[in-house]
Amino acid sequence: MFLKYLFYLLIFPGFLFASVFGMIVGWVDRKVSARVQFRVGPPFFQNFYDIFKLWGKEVILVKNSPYFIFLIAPIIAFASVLITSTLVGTAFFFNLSIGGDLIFIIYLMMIYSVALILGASSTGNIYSSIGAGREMKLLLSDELAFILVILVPIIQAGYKIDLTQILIYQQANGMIIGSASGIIAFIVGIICLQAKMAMQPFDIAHAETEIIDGVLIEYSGTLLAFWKLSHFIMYVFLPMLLVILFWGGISFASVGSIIAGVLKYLLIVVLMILIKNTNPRIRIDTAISFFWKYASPLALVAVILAIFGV
Amino acid sequence: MRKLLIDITKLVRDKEALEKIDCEYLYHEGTNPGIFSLVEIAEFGVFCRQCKEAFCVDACPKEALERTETHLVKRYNMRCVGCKSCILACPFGTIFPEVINYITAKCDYCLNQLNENPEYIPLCVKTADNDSVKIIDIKEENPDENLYFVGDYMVVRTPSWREKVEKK
Amino acid sequence: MAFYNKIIKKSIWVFHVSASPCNNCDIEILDLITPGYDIERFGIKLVGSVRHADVLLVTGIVSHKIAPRIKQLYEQAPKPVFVVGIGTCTVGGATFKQSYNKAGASLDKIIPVNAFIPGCPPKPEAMIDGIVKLLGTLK
Amino acid sequence: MKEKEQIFFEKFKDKFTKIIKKKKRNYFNVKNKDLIEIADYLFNTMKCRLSICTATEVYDGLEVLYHFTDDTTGTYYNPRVKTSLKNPEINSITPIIEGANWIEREMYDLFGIKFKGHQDLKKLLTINSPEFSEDDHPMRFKRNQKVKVKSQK
Amino acid sequence: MSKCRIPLGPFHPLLEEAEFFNIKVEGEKVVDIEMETGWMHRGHEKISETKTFTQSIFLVERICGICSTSHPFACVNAIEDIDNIEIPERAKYIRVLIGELERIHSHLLWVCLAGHFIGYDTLWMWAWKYREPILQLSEMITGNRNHYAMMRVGGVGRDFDNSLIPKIIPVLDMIEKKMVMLAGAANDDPVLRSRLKGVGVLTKEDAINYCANGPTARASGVDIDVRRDDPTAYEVVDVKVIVTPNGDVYDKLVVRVLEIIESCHIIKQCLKAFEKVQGPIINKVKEISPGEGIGRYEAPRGEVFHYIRSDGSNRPLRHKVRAPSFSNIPTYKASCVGIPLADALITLASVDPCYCCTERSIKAFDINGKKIEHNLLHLSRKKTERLQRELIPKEKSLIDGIFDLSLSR
Ligand code: SF4
Ligand code: SF4
Ligand code: SF4
Ligand code: SF4
Ligand code: SF4
Ligand code: SF4
Ligand code: SF4
Ligand code: SF4
Repeated sequence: MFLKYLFYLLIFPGFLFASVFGMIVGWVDRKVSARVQFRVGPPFFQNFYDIFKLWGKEVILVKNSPYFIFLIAPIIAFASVLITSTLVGTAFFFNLSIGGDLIFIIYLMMIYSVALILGASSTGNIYSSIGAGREMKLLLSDELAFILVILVPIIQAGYKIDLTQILIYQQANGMIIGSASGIIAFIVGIICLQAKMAMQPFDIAHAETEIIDGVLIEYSGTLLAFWKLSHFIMYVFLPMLLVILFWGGISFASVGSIIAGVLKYLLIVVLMILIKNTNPRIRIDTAISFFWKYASPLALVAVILAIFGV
Repeated sequence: MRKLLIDITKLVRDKEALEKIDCEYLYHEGTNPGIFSLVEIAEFGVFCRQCKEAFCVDACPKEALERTETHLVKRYNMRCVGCKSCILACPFGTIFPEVINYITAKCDYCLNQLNENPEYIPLCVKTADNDSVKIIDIKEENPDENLYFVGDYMVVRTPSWREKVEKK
Repeated sequence: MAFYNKIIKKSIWVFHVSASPCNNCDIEILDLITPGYDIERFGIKLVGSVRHADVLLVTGIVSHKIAPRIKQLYEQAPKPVFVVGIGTCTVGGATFKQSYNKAGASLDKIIPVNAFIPGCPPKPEAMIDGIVKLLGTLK
Repeated sequence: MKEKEQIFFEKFKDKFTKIIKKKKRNYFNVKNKDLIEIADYLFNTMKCRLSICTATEVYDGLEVLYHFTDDTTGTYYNPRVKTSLKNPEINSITPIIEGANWIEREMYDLFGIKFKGHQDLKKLLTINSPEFSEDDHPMRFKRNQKVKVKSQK
Repeated sequence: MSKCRIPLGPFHPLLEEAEFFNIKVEGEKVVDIEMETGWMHRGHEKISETKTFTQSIFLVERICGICSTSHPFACVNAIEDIDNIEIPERAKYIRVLIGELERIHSHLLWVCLAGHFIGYDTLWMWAWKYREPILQLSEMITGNRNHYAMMRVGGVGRDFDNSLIPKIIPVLDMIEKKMVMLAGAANDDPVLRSRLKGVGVLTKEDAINYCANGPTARASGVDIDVRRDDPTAYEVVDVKVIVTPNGDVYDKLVVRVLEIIESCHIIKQCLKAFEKVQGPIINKVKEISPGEGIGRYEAPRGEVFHYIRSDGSNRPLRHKVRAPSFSNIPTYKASCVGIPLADALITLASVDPCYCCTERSIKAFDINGKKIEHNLLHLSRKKTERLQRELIPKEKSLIDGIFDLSLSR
């Protein structure tokens, strides 16, 4: 039993699969972006090279900074992302879940952001601290919307907070995205993912041209590799989560259904990449007001609709 | 009338004399002070034979040399590229290689200062060794002492072919 | 190490340092990453923080004021890091040779340089060629 | 259009010396004490724009040439102010023209001309440079450095 | 309340006016901007005194690579102004052609970098894609992609090959079409509009007071354009000056986009003229007499000013150069204070001070100008604490928990 979980964690939906697959999706991102921008784009193995290279580079510690937090933050973030991806992955592929895993996922996602904020503010770099501030504001603004979005399937599935239960409900009653509340929540969900993944228009905390990669500015070598890897893994499980919550997950019943599942996943990824490539970065105050004034109320409407079963 | 005298014989005797002489206009620090342009004008005035069909003019690839109405040869500094073909072409060897430079200097005989203060002594006069450059009062050309006028403000002391031509 | 070198050749993150250039070399560097030349094909990427850099592309005559900053940047970059001097400016100063605000005859008097790419500005093709040649020296 | 120019030259007739008129370019010398009045007239009454000022070191001092351009005709008015080499001082025109701030700082930096009345006169280009100290003015000539002036014979 | 200074730069290439900004912010709001210049100072004016007039033209070309024909243009204008040298008509058309090609690629570059600045990489890449053909045209016409080396005293150095006309026209048509498209897109895209409209307004009074020029001034409603006001080669073509009233970043974009279209029209006029106007392209200039001359040219960023004083030799005695950005940059003070940091950056960029490489070296100063690398961490924590207090007083407990963690390492 223990070995099985270890396998889940390290090999299949966990570390190995998520990293490799994440890097591939990361490549898709770069490739599609490049195609949109009339470029050829990087070769297939580019992200693998990048990560391997970072692994071998020197790690520079910042003078007079709390090394411990600086060192531990990426590892905490990586671990939390890894566990999340395992949770989502097992639900996605094996229909397995531990009780109340959605709560876990929400918390772990938050831990990732908090680790990012901690790591960034431990560097003592002013751009980093601005980045951390922005990350925090962003977290505070998109978190409510995200939780509300997740509430919709929970409510629709009859107040079940397990991913498997939600999947079972969908197998029985059709996809949640088919309902009015479902579709609203799905749209808001994609926007939240955009913010969680720090993609345009919400790459405010990373803003390369304003604050030089913001939060990650001081990280180098292996530690940077951890951050990058965490980011790649998020490519894997966040869209998966949406597929599970709204789109009935994947079924391995037939080849057709497998392809359908993969297509659903890819569609979300490509949608996110396209949003990323057709929008400028917005200001942090615009982002906050966007989430609080439009996205969260919209999600709330979806929740209310869900309560009334629409 | 006060004129600036250049003693070319003395200047030629000492190889480094030219370089030592400084100029009031230090705009172009260190390089090519005005004395070079003085010597150039002097040599075109008194050494050059003023050939009717001048070889130097023909040789110049950039059409920088021209004969003026007074038969003097004049070098136009915007066109000259300092290739020194003219020096090779002249059958009389009258052009000094030192003075035909790509980057040229200009001397205005310190007229600005002299207008305001007739007693003014230009820096080239102050810095020149053994009287090779000085300001003198002179009425007319004196071939016996090898003194020839070039232009309105300059007098040159040097043996010249003009002496023989004029004696004839 | 040989394996690692192979990897690093495939993934070059460049950081662009402009040390009193005329801007043209810089623009031509940007040219490299845009549709015309697109060096992301070779895994070369422009990064914003020197901490992420594998190659420093330096342009311009290094002025007195900027020289200490360049040294600082070089120290801040995680090793191994390569320095490429782009443009004739870095080689010897080009037209600015006589400038009073020029620190050191050439860039390698200030920080170690692995390659120079002369030209004013070098054509993008020349830059790609230069970087590829530099990578070729890695065994 | 021509009139504006004429009125201007009439008005300040006795304050100008050495007027050089070329096509669309007027150069004239003014005294330091008249500078502010003339700049004020050019900027506020004639609505000229201050392009830049040029400081030059000449044999007997420093001079500053102000380039005012009348954009409706494309004419330049260039008052020239002279000052001494030893203690170069000129009245500042920043109280009238905000845009002259950097221009005067640059001249102070490169030539060491002090502008009386400038709010924040510090170096512009070689500020904080390890090579140039506060009294290094790189555009000034190092006069008679290599030359030893002998006594006149 | 602790203010904090964000250092920006100094790796920022802008000729003599390379900058290092100390932006004082309160939270995300800019309260003061200070500039420290001189990083890119190369002493052109001094170097120029050691070069001949012909050489200075190539020296000033290297003042900056973006509008690398504007400085030579103004420089030859200044030299020609000393002696009132006339240039042949065909040379005028060639000068205009090169100048306008440069304006197109420079404005496109601005669009690229503005896109890059607001994080819109697609816009960046697209605009750059359309810029590339212009560079190739330049290479066809002059032999060089950027430093064209075309200007000479008395004319131009290289004749225009009339057989190139059919190759140029389609490129211009393409650019024109794309610019119309871009103007439409900027107008329609709500996100883009929200980033640009009403941001960083420079009023007309400020523009005049700070002696701004070029598109910066024209966007603020100041109707100046050297090409029309004091033409030296441009009298042979019709120039329409584009002026917009608002002075915000959006207007600066509009001015530039419309100017690109106008440049295409001007180039087409030149191309038409080339078929008729033949003849010499350079007048022989033998000597520059002592005197002084002023030359100016409307560079993509504004008026380039050159003052040359000659003593009769072949070197300038004084060569003053004023790049447009020198006048335009101080307008930051008027337009950037009081707006959010993210907006300040695009406003700084909107003046187009060759802003490609700002995001460089790091060093922090406190309000008194002392280095504060040591207590920066402390400051940043304080700031984050303050932010959380301001932002969400209600959820304070949660955040406080997090920060206790970070403080007790
Ligand atoms: S060839 Fe010699 S002598 Fe004859 S004109 Fe020329 S310089 Fe004078
Ligand atoms: S020999 Fe010389 S000086 Fe005599 S006519 Fe011929 S070219 Fe002239
Ligand atoms: S040095 Fe000058 S004048 Fe003599 S041949 Fe050459 S270009 Fe002509
Ligand atoms: S440098 Fe050489 S190639 Fe060039 S003009 Fe002179 S001799 Fe001819
Ligand atoms: S007279 Fe005056 S200008 Fe001529 S060389 Fe002598 S010091 Fe120079
Ligand atoms: S051949 Fe051309 S590019 Fe090369 S050094 Fe000579 S002038 Fe410069
Ligand atoms: S090498 Fe030439 S193009 Fe490059 S920065 Fe120097 S002057 Fe500019
Ligand atoms: S205006 Fe700007 S881009 Fe143009 S030459 Fe000057 S510094 Fe360069």
